Amino acid sequence: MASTEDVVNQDQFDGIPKEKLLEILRSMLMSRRFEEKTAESYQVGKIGGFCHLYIGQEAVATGAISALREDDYVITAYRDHAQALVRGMSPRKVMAELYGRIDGCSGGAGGSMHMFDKDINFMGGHGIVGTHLPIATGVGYAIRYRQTDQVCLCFFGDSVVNGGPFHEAFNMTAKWELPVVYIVENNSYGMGTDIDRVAAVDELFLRACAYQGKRAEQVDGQDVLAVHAAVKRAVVRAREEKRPTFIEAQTYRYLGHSMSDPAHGVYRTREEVAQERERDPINTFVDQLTDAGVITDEQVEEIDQQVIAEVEDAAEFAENSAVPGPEEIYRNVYSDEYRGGADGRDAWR
Amino acid sequence: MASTEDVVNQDQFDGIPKEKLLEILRSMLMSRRFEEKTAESYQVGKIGGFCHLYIGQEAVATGAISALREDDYVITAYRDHAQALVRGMSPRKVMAELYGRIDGCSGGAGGSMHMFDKDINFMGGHGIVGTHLPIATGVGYAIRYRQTDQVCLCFFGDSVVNGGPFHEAFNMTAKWELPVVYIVENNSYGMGTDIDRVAAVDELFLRACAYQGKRAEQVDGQDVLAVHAAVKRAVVRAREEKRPTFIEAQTYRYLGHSMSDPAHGVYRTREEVAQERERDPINTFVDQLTDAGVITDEQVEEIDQQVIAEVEDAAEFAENSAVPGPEEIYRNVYSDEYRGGADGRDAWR
Amino acid sequence: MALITYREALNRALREEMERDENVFLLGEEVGEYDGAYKVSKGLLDEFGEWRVRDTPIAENGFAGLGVGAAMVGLRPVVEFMTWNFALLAFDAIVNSAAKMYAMSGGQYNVPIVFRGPGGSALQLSAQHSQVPDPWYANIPGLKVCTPATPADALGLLKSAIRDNDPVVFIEGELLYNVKGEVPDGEHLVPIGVADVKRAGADVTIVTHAKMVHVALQAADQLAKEFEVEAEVIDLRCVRPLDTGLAIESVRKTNRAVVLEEGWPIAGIGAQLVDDIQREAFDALDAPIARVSGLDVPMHYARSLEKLIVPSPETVIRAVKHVCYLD
Amino acid sequence: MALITYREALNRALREEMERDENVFLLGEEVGEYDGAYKVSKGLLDEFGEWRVRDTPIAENGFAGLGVGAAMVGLRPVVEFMTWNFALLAFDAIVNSAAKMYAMSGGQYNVPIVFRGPGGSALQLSAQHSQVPDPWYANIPGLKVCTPATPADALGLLKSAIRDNDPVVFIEGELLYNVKGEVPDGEHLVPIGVADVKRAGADVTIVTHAKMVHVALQAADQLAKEFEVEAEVIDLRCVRPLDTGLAIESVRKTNRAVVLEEGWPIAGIGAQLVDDIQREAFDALDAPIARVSGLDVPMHYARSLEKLIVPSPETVIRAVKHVCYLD
Ligand SMILES: Cc1ncc(C[n+]2csc(CCOP(=O)(O)OP(=O)(O)O)c2C)c(N)n1
Ligand SMILES: Cc1ncc(C[n+]2csc(CCOP(=O)(O)OP(=O)(O)O)c2C)c(N)n1
Ligand SMILES: [Mg+2]
Ligand SMILES: [Mg+2]
Repeated sequence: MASTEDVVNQDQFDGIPKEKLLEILRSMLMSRRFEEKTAESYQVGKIGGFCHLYIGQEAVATGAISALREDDYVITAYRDHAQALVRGMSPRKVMAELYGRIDGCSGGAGGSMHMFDKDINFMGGHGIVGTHLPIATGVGYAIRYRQTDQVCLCFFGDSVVNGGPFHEAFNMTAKWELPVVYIVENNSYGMGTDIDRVAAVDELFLRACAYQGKRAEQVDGQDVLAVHAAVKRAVVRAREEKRPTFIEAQTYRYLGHSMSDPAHGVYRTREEVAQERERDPINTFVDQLTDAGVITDEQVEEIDQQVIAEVEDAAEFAENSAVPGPEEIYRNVYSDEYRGGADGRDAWR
Repeated sequence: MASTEDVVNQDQFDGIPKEKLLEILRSMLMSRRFEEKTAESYQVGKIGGFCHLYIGQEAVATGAISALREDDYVITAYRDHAQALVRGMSPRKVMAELYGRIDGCSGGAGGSMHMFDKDINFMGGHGIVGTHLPIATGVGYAIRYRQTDQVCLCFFGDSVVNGGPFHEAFNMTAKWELPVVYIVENNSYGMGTDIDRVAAVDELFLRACAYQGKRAEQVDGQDVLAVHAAVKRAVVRAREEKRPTFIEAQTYRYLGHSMSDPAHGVYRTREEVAQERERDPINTFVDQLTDAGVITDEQVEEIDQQVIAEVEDAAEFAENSAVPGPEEIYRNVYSDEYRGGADGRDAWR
Repeated sequence: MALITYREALNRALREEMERDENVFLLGEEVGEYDGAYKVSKGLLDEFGEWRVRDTPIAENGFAGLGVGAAMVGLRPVVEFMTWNFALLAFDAIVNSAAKMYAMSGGQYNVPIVFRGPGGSALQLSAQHSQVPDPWYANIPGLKVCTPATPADALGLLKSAIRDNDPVVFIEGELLYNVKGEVPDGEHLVPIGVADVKRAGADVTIVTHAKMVHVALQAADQLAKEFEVEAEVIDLRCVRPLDTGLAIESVRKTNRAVVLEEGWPIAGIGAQLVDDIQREAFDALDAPIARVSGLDVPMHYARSLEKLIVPSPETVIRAVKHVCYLD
Repeated sequence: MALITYREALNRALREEMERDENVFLLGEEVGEYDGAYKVSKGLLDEFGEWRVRDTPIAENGFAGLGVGAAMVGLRPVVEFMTWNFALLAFDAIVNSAAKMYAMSGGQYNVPIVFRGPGGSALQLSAQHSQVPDPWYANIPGLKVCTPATPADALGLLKSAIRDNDPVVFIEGELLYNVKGEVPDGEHLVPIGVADVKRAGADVTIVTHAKMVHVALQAADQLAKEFEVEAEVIDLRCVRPLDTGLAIESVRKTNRAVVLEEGWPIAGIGAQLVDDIQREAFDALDAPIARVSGLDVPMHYARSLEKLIVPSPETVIRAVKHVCYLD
């Protein structure tokens, strides 16, 4: 527990200790700087495959994960760098994974879309839209099965609300009262499709009306403290009452859907992107902290420099990590000695 | 159009012509008698496979389909004998299909679960729970695509509301404003599972709240005129405004889930079944008609005898229809001359 | 030794493993109150309670995914599909989530889950309810696929599958549930991926699995009686790992092979057997390997045709006579 | 003759068929405003409007089923899956509804639908995004399965698929979209289920399909240069109907065969080819048929391993040298 001196008294921070506020700021900066570096490395071909950046959405992952306990679980989709970092995965492990190296969190097997770290209950990193929601329901089931007071936090994108897995997962989670907090990162678009063009519902959180027992609320996803407060409430509800909650965080993606996609393009205008950048979650939070005298601009700059240095170190580490060799090919297909069809069937390698 | 004399004036029949009322009665009796015969034939092994009877639910199929136009479409699940008969499929064709004979509506290829008759736009007869809902959405899409004023009526069971196909179909139908009337035959059970044990919603029709643009209502499925009125409203809405509707008809299945399942069993009591039989949809309607002087008991008996005779004729017809021969095996796999892997790969037949 | 049915063997395997390990639980449609659509889970709800025997809504993709999540955090779910025909809706959860999790997490999250239920055709269930999924799942690295033909193998393989740390697709025979057979008393485990000689013979090798093992044995008896041909019947027992060692050994001895499966011909299990046998025993073969499979059509409802579509002892005999140059 | 890309060929096929028949429409994720994730549907929304070029929600099973319903009442939907990896969610709609409708309705409701999108591995997309579904669909009666390797075949086969009255699974090569090739001017149709000799040769037969055709051709050139081995390269073009006639003929001439596919080995397309070839050309074979396939593992993200998992010209050359007894 934080000692009283650290507690910032302005109610706007509803009693969050100063150290925690700085940790939140640091996490958002880390996520931002890390992905700026990621984009750079991708452009020069050090990172391959599909790579989805979270820039602009940092407040959602940071506000939410910072409301968890160490033994809680986190699971998300393929836009997963920020969640991994905020949850506490070392930037080195994340960057090495992006570089496809042996020291990556998944040994270079998963890449950008599949970050996993069992030590911190970070359960990935899933590439098929919506299919990790039932997996989160299963984690919630296991928690109740074992009668612990853990919680599972599940992030997903707006377009998920139109798919079958969302419906089946929400129904079971609500019916069996599983401690899962579902949070939709509503950045208004699924790739190039405006959610309003494909969802027969005005506000996504309204979908919860079809699952009694599941509470829902909408929150400004660019306000890290608002997200934090909403998730904190939901986590308490899950931990103590074993009830699921569905939170809609309204946020915005600054860059293209993936590295191979232009920042705007036919589906949104340059102006819209520029305007959304005005309510940048990091700047907003920095202003809030400096206005309240919690921190000075110099101190922010200092943290930022530390973060940038850590990101550079991560990139260098990744650069120097070994490329996986042939002996890795069959290693993790099965957890026992069975090696798949290897026998004779691939004699020509 | 019916001439004024035929119009029964009691508002309870809200202006439905007498001949139409009698046709509705006849349809319900046909469905009932036909399936009593089906059960008999099944017990002596003349019918095989999975066979699901509709006895007790007749008012739903009859009330709904009688509100359609000839060029509208009807699609349902595997519990499909009643819908086929009410839609106008000849009892001979249905019974021959059940017997697996060449004169069956599907030439003996489909059996009980797969009744199809393209001549009357009867689109089956589908065995995988919930998967015909998107198909109905597609029919609705085609109607708008062609800009006709047809309607697609889709029946399904209560357990469908917990599955992904329901959600995906409802979202697209509502979003694109397709002329589909979805009607759930809520008989309270999916096989041996009480819907309340697996659905996180008290009243199934409430699920529509998640799909703006889709109207929903609940109706007494044992009251054929109530079902008829509700579907008529929905059909007008679909035809004129191109809006989908979701109707929940509360009904009850007297017999087991299928012929291999006991009438009650662990999931419901003998008493419950007996009590539900008290509100038998056919008796209720007969009383309504006789009380109102629309018809006499003798006339009811007469219609019943005609129906029974027609069912006996159907059974005899089926009995005498040819068993499909080997030349049928590959006939309907493809609509061209390709015969699948037949070449050499099944040389031993 | 006790004589029990295939159904009882599966029930015993579930009960023994649930008693042995509190992390093992069963979920699926009708597995609880109803004792299972085919009564395989009879009595388990009463013994273990609703959290360990969970009746699910009809949401195959959802509850299969739920199982994957529970397995990732250490439980050992046994997911029952009422039949494998309905698992087509869960194909993504099995293939994209369960089978790939261990690999794509770099060996961090293994998925100790069993997906089980009946496969293949039964009696007049028509096209949507009469399918053999074996080749699709056998094709997928990350999965193991068991297809027991006898009560003893059903018991021993299901127990091994539940203890296995990787996802296992366990395909039972819808028509085998009432088949009786001897099972050893006490703990009986059958290793996954080890074939078994179900009948010894020196003249021809019949390689098969699942329900077709019984068809092969009937054919073998008739071949011995009527044509003095002694067929060796090899039961693969699992199609991934696919243990073709015994079959190849046998062919080196008999010089003739017939591969038999219930499913469709193109890219079936039999095709893989032909590939393995001709590669490893090419010079031993006195005749091309003959394949017998189900006919390449969606299953008809009419019994008259269903009989002709599923391989029968007669079909197998014709194939054997062909490879033995007796036709 | 015009030199165009595989992507342009597909776009032309769609445009020509949509102009020819007003019942043809395209639906899928991003096919409209976005011009398709791989730009295959470029310009079609502007030309045909939203009812004929429909952007869908992410609901593969739902919009595949929608397509089936529309096809049953006479429209000709072309359902685009952004990639075939996502179609695992629509496996039921394709296999249980589309493939079986005509049979189980006794020949009343045919389903003229095309399911299309890219399959196979691309570059570092890892396990869930790098799969070859060809064998699963080839196994299913009721479907036809096209896998074009060149712009001309992509154009001609897609046009035939759209005109076909049965469901067609059309698997494009994610890495082939930019491949250029000559296509005939004017109407160009390629019949479904007819293989094609892509390179003539007398010494060994390489049978393959899709992206691997290009790998086989590279291998063949090197084999000719370095080892004076002239390989005949047979492109199946479709894996159902599976036209093995050309391959068998070729093997009767060359007496040696290598079958090559990108996908996983067990019960793959190659296994079926081995079965067909050994059955029909047993006596012509001077050596066991060699199979080359992708390695039996979920795809790794690391480029260093992806390169080793997907068959390369070097692998094919090793296999050819083996069957020609040059190793
Ligand atoms: C089932 C499935 N269909 C399609 C895709 C291709 N795809 C990848 S991301 C994406 C858009 C998802 O948008 P959203 O859920 O809003 O998440 P966001 O990218 O905005 O974070 C699509 C269509 C996929 N990965 N899975
Ligand atoms: C996807 C799928 N899962 C399971 C089944 C097996 N099954 C057939 S009917 C049925 C119960 C369906 O109940 P409901 O939808 O309420 O319809 P009812 O039988 O009551 O008319 C089940 C589980 C199936 N056919 N399809
Ligand atoms: Mg989004
Ligand atoms: Mg029901």
